[in-house]
Amino acid sequence: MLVMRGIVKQFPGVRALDGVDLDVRAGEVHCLLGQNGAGKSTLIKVLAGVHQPDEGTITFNGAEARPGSPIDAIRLGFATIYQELDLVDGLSVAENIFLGHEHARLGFVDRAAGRRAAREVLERLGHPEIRPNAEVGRLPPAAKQVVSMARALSHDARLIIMDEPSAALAHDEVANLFRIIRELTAQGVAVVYISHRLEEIREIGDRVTVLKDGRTVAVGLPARDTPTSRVVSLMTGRDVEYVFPPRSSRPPGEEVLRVEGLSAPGAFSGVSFSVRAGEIVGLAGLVGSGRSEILEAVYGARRAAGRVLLGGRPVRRGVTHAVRSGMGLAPEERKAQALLLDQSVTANITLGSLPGFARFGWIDRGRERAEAARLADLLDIRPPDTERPVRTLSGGNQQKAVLARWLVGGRRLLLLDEPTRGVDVGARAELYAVIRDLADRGIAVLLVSSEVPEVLGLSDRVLVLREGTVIHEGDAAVLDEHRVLDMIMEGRAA
Amino acid sequence: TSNEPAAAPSSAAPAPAPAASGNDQPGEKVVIGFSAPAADHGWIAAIAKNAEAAAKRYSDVEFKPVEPTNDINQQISAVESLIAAKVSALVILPNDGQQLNQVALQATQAGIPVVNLDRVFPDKLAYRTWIGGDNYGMGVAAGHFVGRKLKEKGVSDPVIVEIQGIATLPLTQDRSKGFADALKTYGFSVTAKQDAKFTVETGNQVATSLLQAHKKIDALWNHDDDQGVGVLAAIKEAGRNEFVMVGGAGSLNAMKEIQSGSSVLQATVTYSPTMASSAVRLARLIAQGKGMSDLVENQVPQSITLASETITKENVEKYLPLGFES
Amino acid sequence: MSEPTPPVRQAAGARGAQADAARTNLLSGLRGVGELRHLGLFVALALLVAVGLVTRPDAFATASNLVSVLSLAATIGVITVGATFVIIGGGIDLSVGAVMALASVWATTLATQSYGPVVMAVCAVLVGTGAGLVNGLLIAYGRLVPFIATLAMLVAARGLAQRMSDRKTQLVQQPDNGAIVSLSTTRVLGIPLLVYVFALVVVLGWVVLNRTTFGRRTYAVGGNPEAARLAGIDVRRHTMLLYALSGLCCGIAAILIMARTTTGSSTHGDLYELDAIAAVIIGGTLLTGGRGTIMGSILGLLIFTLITNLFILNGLNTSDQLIAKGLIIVVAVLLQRRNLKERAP
Amino acid sequence: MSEPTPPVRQAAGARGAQADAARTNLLSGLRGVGELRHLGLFVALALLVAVGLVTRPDAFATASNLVSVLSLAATIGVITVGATFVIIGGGIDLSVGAVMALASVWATTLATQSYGPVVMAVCAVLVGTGAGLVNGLLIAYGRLVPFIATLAMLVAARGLAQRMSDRKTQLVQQPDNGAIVSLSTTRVLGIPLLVYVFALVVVLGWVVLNRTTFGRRTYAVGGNPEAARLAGIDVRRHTMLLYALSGLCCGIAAILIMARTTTGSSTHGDLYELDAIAAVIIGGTLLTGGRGTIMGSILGLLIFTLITNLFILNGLNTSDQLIAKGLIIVVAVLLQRRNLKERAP
Ligand SMILES: Nc1ncnc2c1ncn2[C@@H]1O[C@H](COP(=O)(O)OP(=O)(O)OP(=O)(O)O)[C@@H](O)[C@H]1O
Ligand SMILES: Nc1ncnc2c1ncn2[C@@H]1O[C@H](COP(=O)(O)OP(=O)(O)OP(=O)(O)O)[C@@H](O)[C@H]1O
Ligand SMILES: [Mg+2]
Ligand SMILES: [Mg+2]
Repeated sequence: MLVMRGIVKQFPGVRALDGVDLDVRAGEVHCLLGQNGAGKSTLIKVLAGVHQPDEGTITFNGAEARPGSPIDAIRLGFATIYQELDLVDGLSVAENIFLGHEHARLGFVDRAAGRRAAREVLERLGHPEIRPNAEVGRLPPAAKQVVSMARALSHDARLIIMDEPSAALAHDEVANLFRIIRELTAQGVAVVYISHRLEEIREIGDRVTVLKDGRTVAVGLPARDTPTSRVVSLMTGRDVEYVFPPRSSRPPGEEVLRVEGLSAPGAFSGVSFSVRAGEIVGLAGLVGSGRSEILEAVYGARRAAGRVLLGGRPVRRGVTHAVRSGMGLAPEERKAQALLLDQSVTANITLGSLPGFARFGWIDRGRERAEAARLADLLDIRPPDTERPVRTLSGGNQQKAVLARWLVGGRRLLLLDEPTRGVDVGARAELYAVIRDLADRGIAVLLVSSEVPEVLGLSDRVLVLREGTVIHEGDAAVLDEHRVLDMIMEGRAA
Repeated sequence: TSNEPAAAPSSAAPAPAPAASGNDQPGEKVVIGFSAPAADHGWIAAIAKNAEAAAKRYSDVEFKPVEPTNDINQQISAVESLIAAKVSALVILPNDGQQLNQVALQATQAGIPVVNLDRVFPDKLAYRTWIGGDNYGMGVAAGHFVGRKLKEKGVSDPVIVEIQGIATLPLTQDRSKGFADALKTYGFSVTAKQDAKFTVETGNQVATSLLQAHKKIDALWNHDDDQGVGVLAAIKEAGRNEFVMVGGAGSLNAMKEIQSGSSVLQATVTYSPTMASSAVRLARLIAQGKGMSDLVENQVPQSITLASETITKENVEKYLPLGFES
Repeated sequence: MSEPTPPVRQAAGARGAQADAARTNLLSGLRGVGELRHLGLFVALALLVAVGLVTRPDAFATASNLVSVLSLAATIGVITVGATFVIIGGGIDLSVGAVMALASVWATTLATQSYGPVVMAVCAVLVGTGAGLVNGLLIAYGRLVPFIATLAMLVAARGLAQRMSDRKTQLVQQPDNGAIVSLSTTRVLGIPLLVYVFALVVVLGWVVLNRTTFGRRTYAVGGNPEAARLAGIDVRRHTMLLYALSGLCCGIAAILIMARTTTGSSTHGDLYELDAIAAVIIGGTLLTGGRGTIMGSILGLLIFTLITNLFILNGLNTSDQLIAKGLIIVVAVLLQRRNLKERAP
Repeated sequence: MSEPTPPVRQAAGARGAQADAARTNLLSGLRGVGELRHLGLFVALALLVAVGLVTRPDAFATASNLVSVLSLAATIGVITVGATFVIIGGGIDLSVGAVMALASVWATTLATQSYGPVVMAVCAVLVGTGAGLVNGLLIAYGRLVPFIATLAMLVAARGLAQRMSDRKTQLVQQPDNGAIVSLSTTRVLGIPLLVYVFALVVVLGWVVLNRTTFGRRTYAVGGNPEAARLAGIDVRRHTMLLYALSGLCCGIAAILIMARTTTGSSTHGDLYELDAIAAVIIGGTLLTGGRGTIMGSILGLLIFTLITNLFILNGLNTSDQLIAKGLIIVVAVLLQRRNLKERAP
């Protein structure tokens, strides 16, 4: 149905696509794999009319197609869910879904019809609880992702492109997404699906195309029959063991963080736990169970009742004090909450620890650059030019820059909210190793992830949250994925 | 106003009789620099035009105007550039006499005679001759006109309203003082005053609200005929005619209103932009070392204050040719 | 899993409780926030009215004073409607006052006046829209920053207006073109026609902003232009139209100012840009775009107009007025802020 | 993992090649873009200089003319440095001109003058900083929109200045306080002292913005306040300091304007806010914050000043000047734009 041949896209200083081929058949789920920065998002943006390719041809249903703008692409029947959320915060859910193709007569919007249609789509997506009138800016990230999907579905598309739609979704939501995808493909709609979660590919995908450094390295592999190890080695060009680093054999050190009776109305209540030096504690729970909010409350970025002690002493409220006393938070929405997009990678990395590079307010730029370069190398940030604005990095590399910020020395407690969102398998393994290494050096880590295997594999201890309360606390080694899922879904304590 | 069908004669003063002693005969070539505020106001525009027209009359004068500006800092630069160009004489209408004093002093020290037009420099060392209107006298004239009218009508305890120009200018304060002093001689005082900003629109806005504030007014003095167009529009819109209005400066438009006899505007007190023509002539004489031929002295006097005259229906014919287009 | 999983719904429901409580106050989402905001403005207006009633019981609450406040607000009010669109659309228009001046001058030249009042009005509107279109082209297609493009237009339009008028005030010739002036002098139900024009522009503005695709897209273009583009909106064209719309409003305002002052002049509308933008922002529209209401802007404007009216009624001098105005602006906005939910620190 | 794993390092090296190639073009990241931008400004400046040389070969390129351009630029230049910080920090300061006026008035009251020139200068600086601090408090802690808070300050400061001076112009008393005036009249190497003051402020501003944590945080606070907050920066305190800094610059500018005009007056600095903001934006700083350079702002300002100077030298009338100025602004910015890489549409 769709054929792309020899697509080349050059950005200033980067050849993001260097002759990519893609073949998509009607009614299939075609998966696009590749490491961070391989060019996946760029490729689909070419398809969506956002970027104009420098070379190459696109044919759709036998006819030459060259979407010159998003409007053209939509007219061709391409609908896209972008990696970075593309919603208008000030508008309502319904208005966002039908933006650009409103229910209107003579320019006048039929708001009732819009709301009705929005409710239908949202119900189809399994989210009747999202009100069509709600302001999108006030929704949590997961709900925004649902609205993005609803928008794509609201077009009568023949090809739907999904760029990491599951990154912001929890386990059950992903199942929901897959149900929709199956419905779509049954109607002959083709889906291009990008994800870094290989098990998803296996579950939903029909065929796989692998990108590496802007080139196609494999076309149309059968998704279910190709061994994971082969896919991974195609992506990375080497063999990566997709395993978690071994837990430390040493007993954890003294208590670093103690949280007592932390409560915030409407989010969580009576949360108490502690994290010791050298220990990784994971928070598992559904999207919206209050995990991010707990991290923010510990960090002093959110009002909450209860006590937070660091090294036995109460922390003064406010992020500034939290940072000064040795905490660091890698927030979940990197663009909105963490990055200075126009600034260099270096400036982003050192933002949390500027005083450490300065004397009397004067920054030692040499030392700063050296440290940033060391961390960029450590986390394999690509391209490794740390003076480049973060905006020009791919999503996963941006995420690494966020993490790097808190790897600059001097931290006692790291709060990591979805640290591997959008990070490719190879880098993921490295990140796990880095996090474990940090813990081994005596840093306490509190980790939130929507991927249960990640929480279980990386943590020493796990807290299971449900609707804002801790329903289970225990050794990660003795838990398995199913039990945790049962707990967070059904509320059955083990 | 520019679009009167019978295009009014140029606002420059009518050609006066030639000077008695042949001062108009071409003499030594002189360059006269000229600096004034930006012409965003009819009166100031008339100043600039009159100055230029006066200079054109003389074959021995090269006229060098610099960019008019309302920014002090820029006017200083402009005058500095004229000093650097070594003009023979300078005519300066400063945005603010105090603030331009320093640079005028520089000019004088550089041997360039300065003719100070209208707004006065505080330091007499800063200029050779000052020529300007009598702001205090203007207020006095308006005050007397209002006082007499109200006495005639036998009003006691009248409501007298004053609409000023730009409040921060010393000339505004002088006008108001003259007005109040003259009224005092009749036992009257100003009930309310507000400043507009010399534009039609601000005049209209201020008058609209003032008319609401005072349901019955006996007399109104508006400092400036430019903003007076807006004031009159507001008065007409409110349908008010119970009071006597006096204008200021003497624009053609105001004179026509007075002439019609049906307007609340019954008089205006002059503050004529013809002073700019005179200033250029004086600068020429000073630069050529001549005196004013009607005077006994061999040199141009140190200061010349124009009288403020009161234009009413009775004498308006005589003034019409001097009226400037606002 | 065709049915949503109960826990999710349940969880949402639990958290929904407080939201629902809030919803009873608010009508819905954004518009709700709008009204809440307006509450603060209404309080501020009410306070001003109270001050007026106490200090000048005789003059303030009269019909004629209220009418005159509305007449004063009309000109800049029309401009504020256009400015609201531009600012919600993520732009800014500094040229409004100058464009209005240019339109008023163009419409009152002898040549234009010779064709009668209708042509004068059409001329004003065309000149305004044309200038707005130039702004829009420079910004949308020339990619100039709105601040700079419209500042350049401000400067150039004033210069052109001065040239055209030879720096003179141009009278509307009566009785020939008295129809223009009668907008200000003719009253229906005791209210001058120009107040009706103002009201009409406000209502039309509201309808366009809230009930048409153009309005919805204005929010999108201002709130997240990239998202708007990805959704298939022609962001550039829309941006251009926003400035043309603002110019159109300036043209209408030019007709009103000609009616009120019986003149066209290059000095009209001095500093309107600051007043209009201030009214829009006090009304709760964000300078960053994407949010705001026409109602808020108009309330903001009325607050400004009422302050000046009160000062003049009470005979305060300009210096005190300025100081008091500064304080009142701060208090009005703080009042408004009190009504908004506190964000986390 | 104290040593990075070898495969990673190897891979990094291979991928580094293309990046290195890129780096040879740009000097380095953002600053590279900055310099590219400045190229456009330099071109615009060069064109203006060429025009000057052609039209007035006698008067333009003289030392005294250049000195007078710099003296003219000095006052607003100092303010522009402060405005650059505020705008990079994501704010806006409309009160600059009014605060400068207030500081000049306060420093020239008879009471202040009786203590001599040093106290006058200190007074100006303190008043400026104080007013800036009030702005900062209102914005950072009172959560007022910067546009509104500083507009209120503009209005109030002008009112206060009028009150203090009784609307009169206050002369600097000489010879007692002639030291103030000598900033303008005393020349070192043919250049008045106030130009040195200006240069010093620019250099200090550059150093603070580019070489200190304060500057770095300014970019962060303006670029993404939420990210800055979560990175442990006290965004509110920093915001407050930015406005105080802008006020400080206004205080210094007040000293310069006193020196140049030998007066303090409530009318000083009228519309400086627009000029300063325009210079900053022409210089490539985004109104949305997070980006910009001091150099750009100063070049932008010099372009403006040079335009005026050329007009004076060539004796254009105001109306034509205004029209030309509008066109030149557009052309200058378009020139600058040409030098930037086209972003995707
Ligand atoms: N606007 C841009 N300007 C310059 N370079 C860009 C731009 N957008 C992307 N790139 C570069 O293009 C390359 C491909 O990026 P792309 O976003 O397509 O990666 P990706 O495969 O989607 O990665 P991820 O899995 O991390 O999302 C990267 O090297 C990135 O730095
Ligand atoms: N800004 C907000 N406004 C309104 N409600 C919010 C906001 N942020 C969070 N919430 C509510 O609080 C709940 C808890 O959100 P939180 O982000 O802590 O969940 P989480 O467990 O971290 O999930 P996720 O995996 O999405 O991060 C959300 O479901 C949402 O309803
Ligand atoms: Mg991507
Ligand atoms: Mg979360």
